[in-house]
This record gives sequence, structure tokens and C-alpha cells, in this order.
Amino acid sequence: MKSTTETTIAKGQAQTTRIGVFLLRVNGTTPPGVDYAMLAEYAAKLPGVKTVRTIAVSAAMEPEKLATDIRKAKLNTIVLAAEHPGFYKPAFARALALAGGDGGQVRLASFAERGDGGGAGRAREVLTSAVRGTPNAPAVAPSPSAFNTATLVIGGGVAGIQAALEIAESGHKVYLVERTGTIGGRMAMFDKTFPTLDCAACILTPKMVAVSQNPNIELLVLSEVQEVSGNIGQFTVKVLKHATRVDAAACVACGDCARYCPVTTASEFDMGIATRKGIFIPFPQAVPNTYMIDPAYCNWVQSDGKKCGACAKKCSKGAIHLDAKDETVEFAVGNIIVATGYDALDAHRVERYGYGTYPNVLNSLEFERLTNASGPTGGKIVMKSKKLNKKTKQEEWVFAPDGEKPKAVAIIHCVGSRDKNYNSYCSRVCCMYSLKFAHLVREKLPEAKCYEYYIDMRAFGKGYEEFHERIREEGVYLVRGRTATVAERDGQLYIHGEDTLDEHLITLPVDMVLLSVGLQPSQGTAELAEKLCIPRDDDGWFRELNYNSEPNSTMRQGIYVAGVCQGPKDIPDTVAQASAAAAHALRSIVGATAHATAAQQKTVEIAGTPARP
Amino acid sequence: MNELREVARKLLAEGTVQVVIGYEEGPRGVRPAFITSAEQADKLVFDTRCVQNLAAYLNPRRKQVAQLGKAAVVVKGCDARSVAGMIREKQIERENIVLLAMRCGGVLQNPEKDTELTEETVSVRCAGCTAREPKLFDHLLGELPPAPPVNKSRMEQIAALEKMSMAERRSYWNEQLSRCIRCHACREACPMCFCVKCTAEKTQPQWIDPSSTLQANRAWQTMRVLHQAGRCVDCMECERACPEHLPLGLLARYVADAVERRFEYTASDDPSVAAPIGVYKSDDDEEFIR
Amino acid sequence: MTHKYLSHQGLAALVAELLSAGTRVIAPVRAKDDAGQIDYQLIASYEEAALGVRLPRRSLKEFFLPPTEVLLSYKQTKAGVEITDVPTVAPPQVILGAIPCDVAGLAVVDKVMNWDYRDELWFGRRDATTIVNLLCNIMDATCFCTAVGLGPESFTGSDVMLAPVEGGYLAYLITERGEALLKGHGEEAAADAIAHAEAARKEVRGKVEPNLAAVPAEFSTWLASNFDNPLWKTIALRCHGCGACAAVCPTCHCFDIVDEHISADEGVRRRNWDSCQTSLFTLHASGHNPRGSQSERFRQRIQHKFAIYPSRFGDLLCTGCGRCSRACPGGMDLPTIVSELVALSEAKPEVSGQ
Amino acid sequence: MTHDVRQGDRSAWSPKIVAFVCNWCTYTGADLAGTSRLKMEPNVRVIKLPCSSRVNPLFIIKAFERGADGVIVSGCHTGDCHYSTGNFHARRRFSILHDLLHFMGVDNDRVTFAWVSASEGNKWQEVVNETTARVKQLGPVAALEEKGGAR
Amino acid sequence: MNIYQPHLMRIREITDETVDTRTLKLEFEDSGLAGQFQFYAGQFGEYSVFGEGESTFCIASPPTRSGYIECSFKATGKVTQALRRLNVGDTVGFRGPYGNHFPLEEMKGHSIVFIAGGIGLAPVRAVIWNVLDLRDQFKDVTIIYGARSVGDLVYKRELEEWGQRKDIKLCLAVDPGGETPEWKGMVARIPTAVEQTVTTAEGNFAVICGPPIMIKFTLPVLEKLGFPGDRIYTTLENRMKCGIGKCGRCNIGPTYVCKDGPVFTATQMRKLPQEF
Ligand SMILES: Cc1cc2nc3c(=O)[nH]c(=O)nc-3n(C[C@H](O)[C@H](O)[C@H](O)COP(=O)(O)OP(=O)(O)OC[C@H]3O[C@@H](n4cnc5c(N)ncnc54)[C@H](O)[C@@H]3O)c2cc1C
Ligand SMILES: Cc1cc2nc3c(=O)[nH]c(=O)nc-3n(C[C@H](O)[C@H](O)[C@H](O)COP(=O)(O)OP(=O)(O)OC[C@H]3O[C@@H](n4cnc5c(N)ncnc54)[C@H](O)[C@@H]3O)c2cc1C
Ligand code: SF4
Ligand code: SF4
Ligand code: SF4
Ligand code: SF4
Ligand code: SF4
Ligand code: SF4
Repeated sequence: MKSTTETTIAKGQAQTTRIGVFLLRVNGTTPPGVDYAMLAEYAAKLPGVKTVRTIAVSAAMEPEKLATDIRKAKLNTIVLAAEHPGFYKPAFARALALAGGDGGQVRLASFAERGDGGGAGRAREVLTSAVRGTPNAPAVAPSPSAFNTATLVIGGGVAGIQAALEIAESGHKVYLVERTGTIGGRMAMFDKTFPTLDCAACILTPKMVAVSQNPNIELLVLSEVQEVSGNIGQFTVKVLKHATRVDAAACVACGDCARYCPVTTASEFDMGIATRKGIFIPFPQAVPNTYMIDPAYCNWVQSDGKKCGACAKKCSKGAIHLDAKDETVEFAVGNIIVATGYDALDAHRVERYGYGTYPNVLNSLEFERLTNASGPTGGKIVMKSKKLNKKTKQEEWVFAPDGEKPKAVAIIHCVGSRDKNYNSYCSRVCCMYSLKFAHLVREKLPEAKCYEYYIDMRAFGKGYEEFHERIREEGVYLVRGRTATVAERDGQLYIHGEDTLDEHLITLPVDMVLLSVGLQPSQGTAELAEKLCIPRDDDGWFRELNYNSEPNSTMRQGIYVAGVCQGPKDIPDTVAQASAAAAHALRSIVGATAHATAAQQKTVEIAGTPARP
Repeated sequence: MNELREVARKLLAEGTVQVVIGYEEGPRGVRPAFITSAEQADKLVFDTRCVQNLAAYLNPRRKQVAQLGKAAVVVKGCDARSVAGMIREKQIERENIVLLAMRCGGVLQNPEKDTELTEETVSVRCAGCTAREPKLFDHLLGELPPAPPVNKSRMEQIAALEKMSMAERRSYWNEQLSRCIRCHACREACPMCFCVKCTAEKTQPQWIDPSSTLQANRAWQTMRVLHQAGRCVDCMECERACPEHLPLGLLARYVADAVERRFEYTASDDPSVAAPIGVYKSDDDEEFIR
Repeated sequence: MTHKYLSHQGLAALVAELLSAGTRVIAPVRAKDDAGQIDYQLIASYEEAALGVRLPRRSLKEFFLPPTEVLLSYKQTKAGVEITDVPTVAPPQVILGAIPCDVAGLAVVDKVMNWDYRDELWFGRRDATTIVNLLCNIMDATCFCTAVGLGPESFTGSDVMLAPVEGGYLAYLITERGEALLKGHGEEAAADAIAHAEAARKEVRGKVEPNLAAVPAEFSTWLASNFDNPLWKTIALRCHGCGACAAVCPTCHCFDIVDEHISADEGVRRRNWDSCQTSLFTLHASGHNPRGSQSERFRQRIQHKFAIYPSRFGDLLCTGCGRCSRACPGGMDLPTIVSELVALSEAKPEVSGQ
Repeated sequence: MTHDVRQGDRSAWSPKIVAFVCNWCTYTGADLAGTSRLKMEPNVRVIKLPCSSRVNPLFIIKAFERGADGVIVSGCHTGDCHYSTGNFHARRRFSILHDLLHFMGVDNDRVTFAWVSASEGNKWQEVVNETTARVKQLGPVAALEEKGGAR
Repeated sequence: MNIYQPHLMRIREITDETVDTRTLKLEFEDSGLAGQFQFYAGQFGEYSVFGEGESTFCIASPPTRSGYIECSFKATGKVTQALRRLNVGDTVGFRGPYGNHFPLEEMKGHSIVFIAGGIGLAPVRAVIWNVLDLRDQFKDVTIIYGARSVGDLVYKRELEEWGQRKDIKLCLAVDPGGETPEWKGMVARIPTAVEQTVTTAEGNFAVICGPPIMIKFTLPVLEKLGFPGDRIYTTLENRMKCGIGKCGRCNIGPTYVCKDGPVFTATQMRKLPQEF
């Protein structure tokens, strides 16, 4: 930043400001209507003021003499008060510099400013502004409205939820914009969380409900930020709200509609391992708890209203409006918190592991859904089985609750992470959730063998090493080494790898392979970065202002990051960072309102005209 | 030069005039001088550096000069044409001014830089000058120096522009005019801009937008040059004043040539010759009218 | 302050890197209409820059306060008026090889632009800009920066100052922003390079000092109390009121705000450069003009620069760049006028007038 | 707005032509052309003025600035002026404007000066049709260099 | 958002005061802003007609009346005439409030004499209503208002209302020759009206606004009555564009009307260079 007055003030106040107020007598006179004695008494009480002196000045002052005084009083900021104090600024600036201070810290209080005839009141007002380093009151009078106290949170994962709740619960408006049909993000998909093995839903769902019930939070699902303009305190945001085509207020989530919907497609929430209808609810605990229509799979929409419409006919609440239109909403906010999380690396890219070729090679998020009680198998760990699709008359590999149980499960770490060909960084959570998977396998299938193929075991957090130890004791085979390939021979999966501790190559037959894929910025991160005008780092995550000291801030004031979108991290870190981002936003909100009230109080106290009846 | 000083001294001493507007040695070359006492008359100089058109100070808009009293003004032949123009258009009265006309051998294009008159350094306006011995004067002073060398650069530039295609000419002017910042210095410095309220200042309707967009700039210069047709004396004060160095002299010369071609009128220092715009001939060219 | 050594190639590499990162780079280049003249312009490669050749004709201010800029656009609809704001965040830019007085001018104008109301448009551009100036060794007889408290070696307002040394430049890293710019560029400066540059700084200062003695501190107060001195009546006789001086001045920042239609129901509000030298500037709608004559208008120019601005902000509103003298078609010469006024002030130190 | 035209599809474009005509001759002539049902291009908008000498060259500049693609200026034949000499004066001014526009790169083919008397309905028809054809040939006016655009 | 961005306001009411003076009642389009908007009597704003430009007027309504502002203007130039062409429901721009204000706090407990001529009543009216809305906090209120002719008097309905109030001493005057047969007020110029109406300056404040010539001749009268220079307040109107001290044209010597004014005391005015 340039050394404009504002920033120097900010800098100046970071250290303790020791202000010296000099009331100048020019040609032996004081400004008309200004009583220096009274003013001196008043000034002495202002915050930061260490000395107040009335001195005679002439255009050619001797900075050396002044410097001695300044040094004695240990001043680092000087306020010159006179009718036209600027004439004497060069001498004082020089003196301050001679005394070891920053010559730029000379502030001027001009009694000519805003008219001197207003007497003591106006003189005090002018002096107060200079001492506080703020603009004169009327200049900031319209600012309470200028600083918008609302906050935009982009992304409704656990980070977004946490930040939104922090701010909303302190009484400020939050707009929470979520791209999918429900908040919850990735965490909502999990069954258990490491290392405590708490039930993820038990932690998350109360928070989700709190969001839906907080009157300060305006939740916009199926929505995307389209445009952001303005600056801290006054951003204008345009959001495209895709129509859910279901009236949230009327829908009771009875599910009749879905029952009659003829279309079936893969469920995104279930990572494609289960199906949903054209009208659906992402999962039973979704917030908002409303069905919605996927226009891409709705016959009515696809046929321009010519076909189907079954759901609307069946809905007893009349909640379905098939012809609802997407809309763009615009609102103003003062701060923005970005919490857009991550996507799992596309395991197809790591060809050697046969993801997409062999039905029982799963990526980690698919496994999360598989083990989840709300998943397709009710949480049973089974293998995919061949089933006839009645519609297409084709056989398909699907998960069914009655599927065969795997007898050996291999978990491969670092898929696409720590590898120059994919992502060179460590995704940080894979080791831990792989251990979590191993635990789940061992717990749910005590007969099954479980192998962990890891490069390094990164159990870096509180309780993590203990968790590692515990899982190990649960009878999991840990193999240190990079896995070469996964192959299938005679319907049996084989996993080829190396045990670097034992220094020999191993090939093991397994029934199921879990790929611990790495994390990468969620789709659309680049576009969002552009809209927000904030930079990303080489790996595509949003770049923090300073890795060590400002990990929550971005280059643009008023825009903060929280959660995985800033870099891989686990849930505790995500939540902590989200709270921190909320604190940033709250700081500026509180600052602005305090400033406004201060300005208000000041004008009332000084100028005295009643503010408003 | 001595002759000039003597006449000036006499005029001031006798009280014929209260001020002599001439040239004096300034901190950077010659500059306009306002001599109000006979003793100061020796400050006056006249040489090839005297490019300024001092007639500008007679323009009635320069109120502060008028306040000094009756003026004698040092003019070159070309400047005398400005004076004639102002008399012609009733801006000043002949009796109220004393003209100290200098016989002229040309001036420099760039007196800060050059000293000697050569083909390159002589002012482009002097090329083919026919006014070196002014006919409008009260005192005709100096010896007639030899004719100045001819600086053809402006004629060549105009010829080159004429040869261009319409689109090329347009883009040439667009490039030049896009630089204009609409400071209107060209107008203020021009001795012949004497409207009390310039069209560019009329806001109801707003004839010409005041912002320096290319479009408004084009409108502004077209308007200005058009309003100077038959009035402009090609002194190039406009170009000298322009802080953006637009080639305004090209426009001035082109229009002067057009006026000459069409109406057989050359800026004249005879105030009794009527201005070409304002009169007409029944057989004026109308090849461009259907 | 720290130093770095930057070879010519190093500087070229820095420019290339900036340009490829999409940063706008502005540098003195040879004027299109006259290769002997220099203008500040956006450059597309380092080769275009003509550093330290000659004083640029115009100052840097147009890159911060454009001669015309849109403040908002509006559209009249059935429902009312919609206004569209203009962005106040500017794309990053680097100014390379500016002369110190131009850069100092920006720092001076900052004060008024932040006078209680912060001009976001100005500061948007200021904040987006890193300034690398060049030790000035191209002064002419019109320059008087040393008289107004600056100098051809002044650091005021710049982030990095380059001083030519053998094979390249010594870079003075003045601000953090400057340090950031040169991060990864340049080498450690040899002691003799520093010594050489320091000597050069002294030397160039010596070249300007004779042009005009330092303006004394009392001058501003003297001017302020000599508002009605009769000298103002004759000081500006040769001035045409053309305003060319204000147009080229790095510190003149006055503007006009006007609306323009684009069509019947759309248009823009713009701000345009304006100057106190034109009679319209202060003309009231009633026809009354508080500054009716050119002498009053010229008095405003001098008073504003040397008394009014200092009285409010402590800085002279003049950096001694000499452009106004160079641009003036009427031969008004600011250093001469200032020295004459200073002489007068010293002759009559008593407060005349009221 | 004119840039719509410029960016738009040429075939859909139809020129806008402004005609400044004198009240006594050309306007009556144009009226005659109308009442005689002469076939004329519909692109011309007529602005009636007392005399061709009332046509300030600025009208023409302004018309281009505000999006006209062509301009017609027309009045009585010389010698027939209702005010005796108005059109002689007009002729002088237009001749210089004509030259200046040429020098500054504005296509004079976009501007038609014509004398059309009260009885010359068919000449008015020709002027209109020819001007329209010429302007169509030239395409949308380029005179509109980005109004409101950045410097 | 840059500082030159205006707030949008709707015209709610139009009152024609004289043939060329009109009062507009404006409401914020953004109701949130309306609630937060604050100003003091004497402050001004930049009003704009989109496409025509901005113009400076004082806020003619008192801060004690919330939810709207009023301005009264005389159609003299481009913007003001465009403003005149607008109808109820049309949108105008407003930036402000800017400038300093009358020191009402210091006037409390004192008597005040308001003196206005012509459209000069506009800024004074804001203070008058402000005082009347807090009537019990002030002593005597005297209003002396004059215009060239009866037709030039503005705020006629309010003048009537003030005339009927017992707690105000109202003196209306028109210049000789400007009266109509029905005219019941004084026929005199303002300075005379002041001489005849005001008896004492004891502890009083004076607020005066009008054409420069009126101010010039009224000040000596007030001073003769014993009003100290720093108890006489007036407002100045210089051409300004930005209203916030940047565009550089409203200054009178070192004094900026937009930031140091527009309210000045007579003492201060005396000190200003005779530039205005
Ligand atoms: C398989 C697996 C298991 C894991 N298990 C654990 C565990 O047991 N314990 C643990 O601590 N951590 C675990 N993690 C890590 C944990 O998932 C993350 O730390 C946590 O979910 C991060 O939360 P978030 O809010 O930052 O991102 P997310 O939860 O991904 O939320 C981001 C949200 O933003 C939305 N969004 C994205 N882009 C946009 C946009 N442009 N506009 C609007 N909305 C958008 C998304 O739809 C999503 O709802 C695991 C990770 C994986 C991959
Ligand atoms: C503090 C203050 C308070 C005031 N209060 C009131 C009040 O309450 N009531 C009232 O009636 N008046 C008031 N005035 C005076 C009022 O501002 C002016 O009378 C009014 O602005 C003039 O009208 P206009 O804007 O239409 O004028 P114009 O002069 O037509 O100005 C309109 C626009 O055109 C432009 N313009 C003007 N002339 C030219 C030109 N020659 N060339 C190019 N552009 C030009 C200007 O840029 C301006 O934006 C006040 C003034 C001040 C300073
Ligand atoms: S144009 Fe003629 S009179 Fe004028 S300076 Fe040149 S030679 Fe002399
Ligand atoms: S040359 Fe320029 S300054 Fe001289 S008369 Fe012509 S237009 Fe005016
Ligand atoms: S002097 Fe130059 S920049 Fe100024 S208005 Fe004239 S042409 Fe434009
Ligand atoms: S001082 Fe010179 S440049 Fe400035 S207005 Fe006067 S004549 Fe023009
Ligand atoms: S007043 Fe003249 S010398 Fe001073 S900064 Fe401006 S142009 Fe340069
Ligand atoms: S000198 Fe004039 S134009 Fe320059 S900043 Fe001051 S008032 Fe504005």
C-alpha cells in the first residue's frame, strides 16, 4: 500500500501512539473563537495524547530545537492545530524525523476547516479528528450505511456452515450460497470421522439444522455466484439461483413425487454408487429438507412440458412448480468467506489401478457412501454384483445389500498425491481416513483381511498416532511401499506391489480395492477465483495472504478463505479456520459499526444538534 | 531595433500610448513585453526569435491588457493581418491602437532550440510569405531583410495527407485527435478567437461534449477550424499552445488554402477587404452541390 | 534502505517478466510525432523504453487521473434510473524510469485526494502501481525541484530509485512494495557501486540548485497574507489563460464533472481535467465570476501552489518540474516569477494587506 | 444506439439519413414528391428549417455524432432564396465544410448538398434515392468512434 | 463504489414557489438508507439529473423531519432547467450531505433573528424549522423575509403558517414597486425592515442569507444594532463540482466553501479576500 494517510495511521496505531498536540500561536495570536486553554484541557483527555503544548510559531522554525522536545516526550505522532497548520508542517516533520520518528506522522488540525466561527465545539471536533486520525465527522456520516454488515459465505460444507453460524449467531446477516441441493459438503457423506470415530452425522446434522433455523442466515442452494463487484464493506453480489421447481415451504418431503417419477439416474451425493429419481432429495437429512428436480433428467423439462409431469400431479401439497425459472438475485455484503472445499481426484487418471475397469476398485468417497448407514447397502460392506437392469435389459454391476462380502480388502494410499504426475502435494487426510476405512472393514467384516499400502504413514494430529496404533492392533496388514498395479486374472483382483521394509515384491489376491485419492480444488474454483479477483497458488488452492500470519485472508480485503479450498486439511482444522474467518469478518463489522457510533456520538457530543427526533 | 526603441520611447513619453506591447529578452528566449514607461523602452528587441503573435493581446477578451490604456503593438506582417482581422470584425478600433510594424525576414520555428534561419529551422508559416513588409501600420520599421528560406515540411505533409486514402487520413486524424485533452488552450491562445461565449461552452443544447472522447474532440476541432475559416491568419499560436502537440497548423493551413482556392481570398492586412465568410459571389464554385 | 545491483539485462528480464504476467508497464518512450521528444507510455517490451534521455513532455498524472474518465453510467428505464458503478480496483502497473519530480507530484496530490473523502478512483490506481524512478540527470534550465524541497535524487513517492552505474543500475529499495518488485531480481550491490551512485546523487543535485534558490519557509505565509497585493494585477499580463500549464503540470488536479448522453436514455457521468486558468472555471450560473480577470486566475495558480495547498497539507503544490514554463505560449516562467516574488517577500517581510 | 448497428448484421442494417431542408423550396419539393407518390427510400428523416443558411455546419457534425449514416442539406437554387441571399452564404460555408471533412477523413459521399426547388419533386426523389444507395454502399457510419469509450 | 456515486432519490412532491423557483421533496429509493441518512441544517448536497449533470443546493428541509429531504432551486442553467422538466416519480441523484452547518447547539437558549431575501430563504428555512421543531429550547424567534416583489416570495404557505403562530415574530417585506394592492406586509428593502423590526442584539444570533448586495447592506445594520460578528451567520454559494474539496474551484483564497463552509460568520467573511 502507498503511504496514504490512512495506512500510515493504521501503522502508527499498531505501536503505541504517543501523540503530542501542539496548539500554535501564529504572530502571537490564537484563532478567533478558539480558547486554547479550554482546548488544551480537552485535548489532554483524548486517547493517545501524551502532551499538549501551546507554542508560538513562525514560518521558519528550528527543527533541531523542536526535536529535543519531541524526543524528551517520546512522541511518535504530532498534531498541529492552527488556522492554517500546514505552513508549519515541514518544520515539525523534520523535527519528528530528527527525533527518530516517522516524519509522515504529522497530522493537521485546521481551524479554518469547517469554519472557525462555530466556536469551541467545532474546534474540538477538528482536533478530535486529527488526534484520532479519522476524517472529519460529516465526511463519514453516510458511512454506517456504506459498510454493509452482511456476509456472503460461498460453499456450504462444514467450513461454510461453521462460519455462517458464527456470524449469524453474533447477530449479523449471512448469505450462504451452496452449489448443490443441500449443505453439508463432504462431511455429510461420511459415516465416522477419524480419529475419534464419532458419528459424522451426529456432529454435522445439528449444525445443518441450526443453519436452516437461524433467521440471520439466508440459504441459497442450487446457487452459484456469478458476479462480485465492489470492495470491502460494499460488495455487490449476483447469484444465479437454479430453480428447485419445488416450493420449499409447501414440501413436506413425503417422497410421493419421487415414487412416481419414472426417471432414475446416478445419485451425486452417493458418488454414483446408488440411484436417485429425476425429482429427489440428496439424502434424507438434507438441509433444506426439500425435494428438487434435476432438469437434466426430468422428462417434463426435457420435453418442454409435453411429457410426464407425474410428480406434480401426485404431490398432495401442490408444491411442485415444473415451470419455475432460474433467477438471478443480487444483494450487497461487506465481507465474503470462501469455503468451496474440494473434489476427489479422478481415479481414472491413475490408470494402473484399474479404476473404472474393475467393478470392485472404489475411490474413497464411494467407500464412504458404501459404509454409510444411509448408503445403498445400509452400511454393509459388500462387493458389487451383476444385476439385470429392467429398463435397459442389460446387466450392470451394482451394490446391493445382499451382495457378496469381500474376503480381502486392499487400501492404496496416496493415489494421485505426492506424485509429480498428478499432484505433488500431500493431501493430508488420506492416511488417516485410510486407517479409518481399515477400522470399518475390520469392524464390519471381522473375517476379512485388510491391507494398507502406504508410502509414509502421516498421522500428524492430536490423537492421530494413537489412532494409527489402535488400527494396527486391530489386525490390519500394513505394507510400506508404492503399489505398482491392480490387475484381474480369472475374476480375481491381484495387487502387485513392493514391501520396502521387507525388500521384496508382493502380489496379493484381494476382492476389493479402495483408492485413497487425493484432494484437489473443487470444480469451478478457477472461475470463482477470477470472479472474486483473488489469486490461487500453483496447486490451484486459494492463496492465503500470508501462510504463517494471515492464513485466512486473501489478497483482497474483505475476502477470506476457510476449509479445504485453501489447502487440504481435516475437519478440526477446517472448523477452526472457519471460525477464524468468521472472526475476521466480525472484526470488520464491529469496527465499522463502532466507528459509526463513535462518529455519531462525537457529532452529537460536540456539535450538539439533535441527531434525529 | 534602435528605431523601434526610439519610436516606443517617444510614444510613451508623449503619452500617445500608455503601453507598448513588444518583445523583450526573457529568461528563456524572447517573451512578450508590456512596456509602460519610456525608460523601459530599451528592453524591446526584435529578431528571428519573435514568433509570438502579439496581436493576441489586443483581443478584447484580454481585459487586463486593455486596462493598461492605449497600446502600441509590435507586429510582423503576418501579425498585422490579425490586427486587420480584428478591425474588420469590429473587435477593436483602428484609432485605438498604434501599430509598430516590423519589416520581416522570417522567424524560427523553434526559437528555444535554433538560432539561424535555414530551410529546416525557419517557421513553416513563413514559406511564401507575401506580407513581409506590412501595409497596415503607423510606423514601419527596420530594413527589409532578405526573404527567408522556405520550409516545405508543412506543404509536404498536407500533400502527403491528400494523397492518402480516406480511411488512412481518417485514422491519421483519429490518432492525432484522440490525444486532445480538451483544454481549449488552442482557442485561448488564438488572437482570432474572440467570441464572448464559445460554441464549445454552450450547454443548452450541448453542441459539443466537453469530455475528451475522440468523437467530441473531432467535433471540437472541426468546429474550431471551421469558425476560423477566412479569419485565421496562420500564425500557429494554436499549435504552439497545445500541450498535447497536435498538428493544428496543418488544419489552419489546409483551410486557408481552401479559402484561397475557392474564394480567391488570402488573409489580408487590409481591414477594408471583407472577410470571405459573410460575403459571397454569385458565381462561387458549387461543383459539390447537386 | 537496502540496495541491489540491477544489470541492464536484469532490468530487461524484470520488465519481460512483468509484461508476461500481464502487468502494465509504463515508461518514457520516444514520441511518435517527434523522435527527439519523450512521452510516458505503456510499453510492450523493454527495448521501447528510452530511459534517462530527455524530460518527458507530459507528467505521469494521466495514468492516475485520466484526462477524461467515467464515474458512472446510467440507464433510464421505465422503473427509474439504474446506475452502474465503475470499478475502483485498477489492474497492477509498474512505472519505470519516471523522473523524481513526477513521482513526487503523485505523493503530493495524494493529500487532497484523501482529504476527508478518499477518492477511490485515484487511490485504486495508486495502490495498483509500483513506481521505479530513475535518478534524474536530464534536467534543463527550467527545472527547480531543489528549490521546492525535492531534488533530482529525491525518493519522495517512489518505491525504487535506479541510479545508473557501470553496466546497469543501482536500485535503492525504498518501500516494501519496491522490495517485493525486485524480489528474485538483481544482485547484491558492490560497495563501489553504492559509492558511485551516492556521488551521482550529490552531483545531479548540484546541477539543479543554481536554477533557483530554495524557496524560503516564510514564502508561503507571506503569499497568504499578500492576497491583495497590487503586484497580482500586472504579474500575468502575458498570460493568455490557455491552461496549458495546468494540463502539463504533475500536481494540477482540478476537474470538472459532466454528464453526457450516449442515447436518449443512456449516458455517462465523467470527470474531465479542468484548470483554474480558464474563465469558465468559477463562473456562477448568475453570470458573476469571482475570478473575472486573468490576473485573478493566475493569482489563484500561484496562491494555490505556494500558499493555499501548503496551508492545508504542508506540501507545496509544485514539484519544480518546469513543465509549465516549457508549455507556456506566453512566456510565463514560473521559476522567474517565484524568484521575483521571493525577492519581494524578503524585501518586505512585514505582513502587508490585512 | 448506433454501436448496435455497427456490430450487427449488415443485411439487417438500413441507413439513417438526416435531411436539413429549407422551408420554402426543398420542403415543398419533398412534399410534392410525397403527394405525387414517387417511390422513395424510407431512410430519410427530414428536418425543416427556414433557410439553408440556417444550417449550422455543427448540425451536420452533430448528426453524424448522434448516429446518422448520411446527411442531406438542401435549399432553394441560388437566386431563388426566399431571403434573397441566404443560400449564397450557405454555399460558402458548406464549401469549406466539404473540403474540411474531406481533409479530416469524413467521406463526403455521406453528405449530399443539393438545390431542390418547390417544383422539383422528382429531383428530391433522386437525391434521396441516390444518397441512400451511396450510404448503403458505404455501410454504417464509422464516424462514431467509441463514444464513452476509454481514451 | 467511488465517492462521486450518487444515491437515487424519487421526486415525491413538486411545489412551484415562484415562476422560476421550485421545491422538490425527495425520498431515498433505498429505504434502508433513508433510515440512516443524517444531516444538519445548513449542509448542502449535489443533486443530479442523469444526462444533464450535477448542481449544488442546500438541503432546505430541517433535519428534524425524517424520511425525506427538500431542495428549492431557481432554474438558471443546464441542470436546474433539466430539473424543472422532471415530474413526480422521476429519479434524481443525490450526493451529500456536505459542508458545515449552523451551530444550533450554541444558539440554544438564545433569541434568533432570521433574515432572508429571495431564494435565500431556502437554507434559512432548514434552520427555521429545526428551531421551530425544538421551539421550547430557544427564546424569541424573529423572521424577516423580503423579495423583489410579492410574486418572488417563496414558501408562501409556510409564511402564512408562521404568520399565524404566536411564538414567531414574522416580518414580510417587498421592495418598493413590488407590492400588490392586497399586500399587507412592509414595503421596504431588507436593511430597512431589519432596522425597524429588530430592537436589540442582546444575546441574539442572526442568520442571514440572500443576494450578496442584500448581505452587504444588512451587515452594517446588524452591527450597528450590536450583533457581534461571530453571532451573525450566513452561507456562501460558489460554483462547485465535487462538493468535497477536490475539484478546486469553490475556494476564496485559502477558504474552501465546500469544506470550510458554506456557513460562515460575518467575522470570517470579513477576513476572506474580496474575491467573491
Ligand atoms: C474420503 C474422505 C474421508 C475423510 N474423512 C475425514 C474424517 O474422518 N475426519 C476428518 O477430519 N476429515 C476427513 N476428511 C476431510 C474432510 O472431508 C474435510 O476436511 C472437510 O470436509 C472440509 O470441509 P469444507 O467445508 O472445507 O469442504 P466441503 O465439505 O467439500 O464443502 C464444500 C462445499 O462447497 C460447495 N461448493 C463448492 N464449490 C462451490 C461454488 N463454486 N459455489 C457454491 N458452493 C460450492 C460444495 O458443494 C460443498 O457443499 C475426509 C476426506 C475424504 C476425501
Ligand atoms: C453550497 C451551495 C448551496 C446552494 N444552494 C442553492 C439552493 O438551495 N437553491 C438554488 O437555487 N441554488 C443554490 N445554489 C446555487 C446553484 O448551485 C447554482 O445556481 C446552480 O448550480 C446553477 O444551475 P445549473 O447547474 O443549472 O447551472 P449551469 O451553469 O448550467 O451548470 C450545469 C452544468 O453544465 C456545465 N456547464 C455550465 N456552464 C458550462 C460551460 N460554459 N461549458 C461547459 N460546461 C458548462 C457545468 O459543468 C454544470 O455541470 C447553491 C450553491 C452552493 C455552492
Ligand atoms: S509569416 Fe511572414 S511576416 Fe510572419 S514571421 Fe514569417 S516571414 Fe515574417
Ligand atoms: S493559426 Fe491558430 S492561433 Fe493562429 S489565427 Fe489560426 S487558428 Fe488562431
Ligand atoms: S490545445 Fe490541443 S489539447 Fe487543448 S483543446 Fe486544443 S487541440 Fe486539444
Ligand atoms: S501561464 Fe502560460 S500556459 Fe498557463 S494559462 Fe497562462 S499562457 Fe497559458
Ligand atoms: S507548477 Fe509548473 S513547475 Fe510546478 S509542478 Fe506544475 S508544471 Fe511543474
Ligand atoms: S493551480 Fe489551478 S488548476 Fe492547478 S490545481 Fe490549483 S486550482 Fe487546480
